[in-house]
Amino acid sequence: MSKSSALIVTLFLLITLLGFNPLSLSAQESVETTASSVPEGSNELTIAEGYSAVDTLWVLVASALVLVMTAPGLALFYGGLVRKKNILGVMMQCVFLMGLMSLVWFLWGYSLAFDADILNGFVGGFNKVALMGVLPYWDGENYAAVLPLADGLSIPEIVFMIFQMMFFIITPALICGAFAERMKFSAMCLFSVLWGTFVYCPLCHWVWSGNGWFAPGGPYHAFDFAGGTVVHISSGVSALVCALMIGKRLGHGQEPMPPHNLTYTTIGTALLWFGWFGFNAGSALGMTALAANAFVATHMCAATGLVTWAGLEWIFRGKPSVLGACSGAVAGLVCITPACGFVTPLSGIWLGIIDSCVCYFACTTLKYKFKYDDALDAFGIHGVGGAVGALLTGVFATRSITGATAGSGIIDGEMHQFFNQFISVLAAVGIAVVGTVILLKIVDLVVGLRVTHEEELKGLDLTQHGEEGYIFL
Amino acid sequence: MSKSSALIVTLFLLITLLGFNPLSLSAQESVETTASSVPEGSNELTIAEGYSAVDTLWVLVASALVLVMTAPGLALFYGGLVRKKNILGVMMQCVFLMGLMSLVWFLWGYSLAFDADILNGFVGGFNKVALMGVLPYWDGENYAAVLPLADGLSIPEIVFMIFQMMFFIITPALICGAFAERMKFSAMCLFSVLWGTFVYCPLCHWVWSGNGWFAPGGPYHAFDFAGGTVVHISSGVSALVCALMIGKRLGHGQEPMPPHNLTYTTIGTALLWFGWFGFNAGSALGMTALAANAFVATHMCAATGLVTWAGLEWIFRGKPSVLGACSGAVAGLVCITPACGFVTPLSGIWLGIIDSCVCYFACTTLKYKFKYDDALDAFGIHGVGGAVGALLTGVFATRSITGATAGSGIIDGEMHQFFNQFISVLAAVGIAVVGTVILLKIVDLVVGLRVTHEEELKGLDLTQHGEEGYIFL
Amino acid sequence: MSKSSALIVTLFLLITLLGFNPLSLSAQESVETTASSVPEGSNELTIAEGYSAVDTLWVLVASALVLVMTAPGLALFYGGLVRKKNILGVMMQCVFLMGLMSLVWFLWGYSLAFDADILNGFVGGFNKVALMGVLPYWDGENYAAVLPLADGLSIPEIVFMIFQMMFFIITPALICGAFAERMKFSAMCLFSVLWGTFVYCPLCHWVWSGNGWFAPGGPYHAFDFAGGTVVHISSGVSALVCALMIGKRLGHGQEPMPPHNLTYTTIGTALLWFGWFGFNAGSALGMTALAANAFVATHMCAATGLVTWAGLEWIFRGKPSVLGACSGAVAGLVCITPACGFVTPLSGIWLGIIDSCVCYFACTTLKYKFKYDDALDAFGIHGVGGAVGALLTGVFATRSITGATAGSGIIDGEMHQFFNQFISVLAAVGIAVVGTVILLKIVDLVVGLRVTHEEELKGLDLTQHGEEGYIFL
Amino acid sequence: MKKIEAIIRTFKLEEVKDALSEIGVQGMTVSEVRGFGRQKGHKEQYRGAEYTVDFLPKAKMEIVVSDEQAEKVIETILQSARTGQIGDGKIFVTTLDQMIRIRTGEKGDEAM
Amino acid sequence: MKKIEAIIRTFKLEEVKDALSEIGVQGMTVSEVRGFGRQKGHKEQYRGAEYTVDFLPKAKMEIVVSDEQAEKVIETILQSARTGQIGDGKIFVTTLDQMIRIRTGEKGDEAM
Amino acid sequence: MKKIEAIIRTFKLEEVKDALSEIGVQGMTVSEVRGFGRQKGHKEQYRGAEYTVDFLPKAKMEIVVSDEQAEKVIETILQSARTGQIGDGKIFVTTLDQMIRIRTGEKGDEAM
Ligand SMILES: Nc1ncnc2c1ncn2[C@@H]1O[C@H](COP(=O)(O)OP(=O)(O)O)[C@@H](O)[C@H]1O
Ligand SMILES: Nc1ncnc2c1ncn2[C@@H]1O[C@H](COP(=O)(O)OP(=O)(O)O)[C@@H](O)[C@H]1O
Ligand SMILES: Nc1ncnc2c1ncn2[C@@H]1O[C@H](COP(=O)(O)OP(=O)(O)O)[C@@H](O)[C@H]1O
Repeated sequence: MSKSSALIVTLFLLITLLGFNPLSLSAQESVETTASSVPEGSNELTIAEGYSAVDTLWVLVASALVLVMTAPGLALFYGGLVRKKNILGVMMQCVFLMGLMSLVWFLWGYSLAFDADILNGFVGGFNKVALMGVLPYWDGENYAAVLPLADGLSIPEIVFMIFQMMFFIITPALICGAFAERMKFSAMCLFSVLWGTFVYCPLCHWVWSGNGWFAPGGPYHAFDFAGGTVVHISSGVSALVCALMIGKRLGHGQEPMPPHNLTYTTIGTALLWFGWFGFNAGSALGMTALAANAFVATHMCAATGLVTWAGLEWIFRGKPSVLGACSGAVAGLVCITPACGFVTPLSGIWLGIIDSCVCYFACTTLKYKFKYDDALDAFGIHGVGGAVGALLTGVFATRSITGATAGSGIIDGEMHQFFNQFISVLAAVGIAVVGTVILLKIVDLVVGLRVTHEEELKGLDLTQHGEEGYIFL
Repeated sequence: MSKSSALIVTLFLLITLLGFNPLSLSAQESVETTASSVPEGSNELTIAEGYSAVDTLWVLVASALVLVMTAPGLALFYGGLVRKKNILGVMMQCVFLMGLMSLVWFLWGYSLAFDADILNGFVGGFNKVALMGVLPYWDGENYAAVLPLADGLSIPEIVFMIFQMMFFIITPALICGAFAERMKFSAMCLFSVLWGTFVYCPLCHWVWSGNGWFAPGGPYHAFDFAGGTVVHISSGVSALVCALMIGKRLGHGQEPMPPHNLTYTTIGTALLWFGWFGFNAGSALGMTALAANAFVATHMCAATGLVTWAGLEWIFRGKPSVLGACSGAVAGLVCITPACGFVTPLSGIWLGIIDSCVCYFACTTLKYKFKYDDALDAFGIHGVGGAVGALLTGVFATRSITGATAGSGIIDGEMHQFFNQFISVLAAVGIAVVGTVILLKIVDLVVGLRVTHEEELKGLDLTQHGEEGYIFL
Repeated sequence: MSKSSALIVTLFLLITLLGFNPLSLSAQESVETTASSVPEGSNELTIAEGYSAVDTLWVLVASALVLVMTAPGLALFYGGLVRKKNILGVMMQCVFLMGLMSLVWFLWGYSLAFDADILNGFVGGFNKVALMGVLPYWDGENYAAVLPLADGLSIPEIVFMIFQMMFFIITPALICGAFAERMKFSAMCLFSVLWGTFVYCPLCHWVWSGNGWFAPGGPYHAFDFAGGTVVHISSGVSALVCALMIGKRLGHGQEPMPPHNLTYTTIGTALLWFGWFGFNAGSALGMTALAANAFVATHMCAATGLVTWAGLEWIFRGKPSVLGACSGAVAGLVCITPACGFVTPLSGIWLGIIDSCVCYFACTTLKYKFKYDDALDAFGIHGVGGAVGALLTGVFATRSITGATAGSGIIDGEMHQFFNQFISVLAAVGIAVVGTVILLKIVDLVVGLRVTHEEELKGLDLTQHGEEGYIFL
Repeated sequence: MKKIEAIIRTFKLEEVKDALSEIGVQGMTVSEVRGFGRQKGHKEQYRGAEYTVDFLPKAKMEIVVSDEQAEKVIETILQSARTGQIGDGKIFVTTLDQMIRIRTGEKGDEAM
Repeated sequence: MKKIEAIIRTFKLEEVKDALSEIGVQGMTVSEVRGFGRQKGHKEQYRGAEYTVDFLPKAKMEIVVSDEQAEKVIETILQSARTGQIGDGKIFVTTLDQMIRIRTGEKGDEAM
Repeated sequence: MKKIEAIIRTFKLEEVKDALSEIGVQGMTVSEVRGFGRQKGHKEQYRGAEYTVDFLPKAKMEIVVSDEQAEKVIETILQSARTGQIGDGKIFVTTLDQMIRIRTGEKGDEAM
């Protein structure tokens, strides 16, 4: 564990050194203004015109909802699927990432993702490191405290930043589903920080920064409303790589490893669904007609995904299962993520049906054919579902939503959008695979990826955290 | 199970055939607009004037809250009350209805409830089937994508639709409390679809559609702010019919059937309470003073209901119980549902006291006297509480809330409103009883209502879904 | 138990007599207006100009979020930490207080806290008892139903009232952490009512009422944005007093008393975090730039607190624990509570680090040194964290947030604010200690504080409530 | 004294307990066990992974009775626990050296 | 060798374990059981349904000791598990044919 | 007939079960127990409170076999349950007076 201690110390130092200049905490122009005669200025935190309280409110509520997705949402969804001895291991991954990734995003992630291009647009620059220029500041000239507005939006940049932060938290948490029940906690932490920095930030920059390669201003404008590529393909594909490189759980394929608490998985699903309204409709970044459409499309796709998956089980296996229903709902939610701002709710139903069929196949057949141990189907649902969603967006996107010139999908008779979607999927898969392989190698060298044989048998709860989940005796 | 498979296949076909015209997915006027010179049009989803972002935001948030009521709210509340072997059975009912009823509502339910009268106003027509005219469309004339506004409201119709959808989901889920632990899953699905169509939609049309029989424009204008009749009386009374027709659980009255996890019931109660703010205050369909009043009245009635029920137990049985407190809170929430837009929060306190006393009596005495097995007291709380609430609305409704001419209750010296309330209760009871009896007969013929003796003993989790709730060994 | 019955009866009578005048339920001017010719008036609940729908929406949503903090949030957080036999005991405390404290606040608490000074400003007066003047009323002159606006705010007073009510609920619930697993339920109820009345209301009046001693208009204007003194110091310090006066749990220090369900504690933490957004950012009482800043600062402090506590464990004990991460997050949330409207999110990070270190020390060293049995660390986290937060607010408050003249902290070169903070901490500690000691003595005389030896061994679930938490056999 | 251990179906527990009460058995101890036997378990499916769950939940009763009572107790269990289908369970009988009531220190049949 | 099974009150478990440790008992196995006996159970109420819960949670200890130790172990349990009120539980003693330590294969008293 | 009780590590359960199945054992009953022994438990920390958890989760198997089979069954358990480290568990063997199959009423070796 001394290695781990070293790690954490280093991490702390890094964090502390990189971003923190205690002086910058004071009001920046304070020297001048402590002059004896304080001039008449605004006595509250002001904000530029163009600020919309209702849009800001929506994005803040949405941010809270997206946080709920990671915990308790994902913590319960994943937690219920592992064996009892690893429940806290999974929950800790979700909860700890809520802390860790927030700091990384605050300190450098946001800058890398949303600052102006460097490296030919591969990633953003360093001007917003530690949120410089984003935080409230003291405007000595106008004697006013000012909260900067986000460029071209009606909400403070700090609000845009925290909404995006919630995505940055949940994405590596999704990957945890693949290496559940066997990865070292220290390795998970290090990997998540690196992955966030070197995979998520560039990809996010390509897709969502002003003129990224796949952004409206870029060469291959791909439709990704709420993160089909950025969140789901990236995490899902990286999850597959993790599953392959870390190897199977001990006893996988030989002994049963049934979910220890499907009630948790069910509650988790419902909370994911709830949070996903914020994830998808919040991505409109304001309370617009688009947000309303995204909300409804999201719900319909989840509903259809749920019924479809359970229906497939009913037909092919004789019984619809709770886990099937939950998987279908989540698959539907994943699939509609890129699409919800470009397709109608009716198309959402189609997406739900198609995606549930594909993911059902991926999780129940593909996985067993290729014998990888994607423990909780992070790839089968997020990777596959994300790709299906991104591609179908190119099919079902319609002028009825996007308006006159914004391009639309095959059902509207256009092909080029589908092409762009395809390119963006490839790019996302590419960076996810390459990035994850390299980073895992590095993490393996530094702290080692996997717990010992004995620790795995005892369970992560006791060996990684010194605790037990349930003490009922 | 082949019967069941057949059922699901049929359901799917039905759903698919009825509502889906893939062509309608494309922008409707796309032919004209793919002309080479795309005219300058709006590049976003537009909406008519009268749109209020803040009202829309409130109704969307409220919709999400109402969804939370079904799951995890009700799933936990009911789930905790059954025996361990049926926990997933109950949760699956709630979760699956989230998918199934959403589709039904989208495809025909909304139209039947809110389209213009047919059959002399017994139910709505078919003009809004598959949400025709409600979804966003491409306005070729103005070269703009348009999201239709709801008639006479400040929110998109799609938003009104999804808010109402959440009610359509939870209502049959409430009934599940009566036949818990013994009904076939396939029967539950079929029954819910039929019940939603033939009981809920007409009743909803009577009460909430523009000039329904009990709507402001109708002959017997009854006050039902958020669904006392439509949701609670209908489900509660149908629940009683189900309990009687399906019969008692094996061993009922002979062996103890204590709740297997009251912690779930407690959490569920808290989440129901949370969601109910959306249910009741959201029914103002905008962020008005009325919404604020409804919010506060709702909270006060729940609080008083809780204290009253626990207090009654304390006095009559020596100990206040958690289940009692939870039951009281839910009873209070039920009771204030029709009233919250017509009474003051102070009256909310009176409603809480009165209703908790009545429901306490119904659940602890009436049920045992008449020996029906309303397993989780769906009738005792929702049926009885809904009726008490509807009637008391006629007592406590006041000009202080409703304004000059809208009518008020006995405390304001008027009697006719109470009369209307009474009529509406009768009507709701009537359609619920008649409808449920007929539909159960049909379902019994088609798939059979009840699991086999052996399946009931083994539990619904294993026999209906092939899963176990908790695997702690 | 007859003593208890007597108690509850008395409580009921008290409540009923004090606030309820059934006549006041009717529209107040109804006599005049039932005249035959009803004049043309507004037909809806009106509200004065200055009303902001978006601010109201935010405060209502925030109220719902704060309710979620008590249950399921705190109910799960605390519930998971006790032994299995007391899980319902803890949950009941949280849930029952949701009912009981709501009534107290409605009937007299709000008036004592926010009505004009009496007793030289020690507490508020009785003009708002039973929410007189706060509830909607019938304005006979203008023939309109009117909902009063809160003084100087853009939200109805009823909304301000209910937001504050949620604070009034959670504060005594926090104290329950100290006397968990051994206090009589009746004693807890009586104590909470008294404590709310005689400790919370005065303190709240000092800090938040217009010109209270520590309010902007008062002599020692202390910064307490969301309740560092009012909620956390008061509850935390009272908790310590309770722990000392009620004594240790049987077997404390001799037998292990590990948390019986850390998964609940983890979920509870996540829900507390979620709710805290409402608690802190909602305290802006509108959707202002300040609310946005508070939201982000809150999140960053929680995140840093989490990482810091887990990091300390990692360094000093070899393993980061889930409970440590959760404790750190909550400690961070407590600490930022008074500060979030006065410091930047960057300072929030510093607060998180500092506070987590101090609370870690308090919970893992101090407590064992002084051998008090603060069962769930209500003092170690809320008392200590609240004090640290209040003091650090005096350090990190900055003109960048507060604007020109509102005063700022040591980092901006001013000392007097820190001094005021210090005074306010002393005052809060003072009233909490004195009040709690006296009230516990009284409660001890009236109903007795502690369950019997035998009851404690059997557990509160069975002996206080006649129920079991889990029945898994 | 004999110790009679019966592995029975969980849902038969109440019935068996009542039947035993009727014939005068005043004490027993029950625990939750999982049994593996001829009753070949059920299938559970979790996202395509199909498990045959060999270990089925059973209830184990332990009843200590005097030698004379033993036969009757066994008979009663046989009757009340039987469904006739595979998986009804087993009864094991052992001889006990001693039985003591903790409260009083009474030994043997008196302790029952 | 004797196998001593003790059904005791759950909250006495730590105390009994410590007492046994003190007299040199080095191993024991504990499980959660539910007991039915003279101690007539408590009442639970769920919305008006009142159940007498006959099965009360108890802890069952299994301790294998050499014949010589048995008496002392029983004595210790009797003392440390007793509250004097109905429901203190029972001790059952059986003779063991054999005991083996899995790790080493040691048998009999050596395996203890 | 012999009743073989084995206290083993929980994660060895499947392995032991499979090994026993292979040598023809057709039934067994398993329960979750907590063991106290030489394996001195692990440390758990809850906000600075450090507990040595003496009781470790173990699985208890009960297998009734004919006298002839007993040796082989014991051998098999010894091999499949062993890791060689402290805490592997114990095997206890007792003689059974009788075994009855509830379904059929068959007795003795036939009931197995
Ligand atoms: N040899 C055995 N040793 C211990 N327990 C056994 C044995 N055989 C069966 N059991 C227990 O009896 C239960 C029922 O046995 P099973 O063979 O399934 O049915 P049946 O007794 O009707 O033939 C099993 O689940 C197991 O708990
Ligand atoms: N005949 C018996 N066989 C097995 N277990 C018994 C028997 N009698 C009592 N027990 C166990 O001992 C426990 C205590 O017995 P009980 O009769 O309640 O009190 P006491 O031992 O003080 O007379 C019971 O809960 C049960 O677990
Ligand atoms: N005397 C005993 N009586 C009953 N169970 C015992 C006894 N000694 C050990 N056990 C059980 O065997 C388990 C393993 O024993 P332990 O002493 O830890 O390791 P080992 O058997 O390898 O020496 C214990 O956890 C306990 O369940």
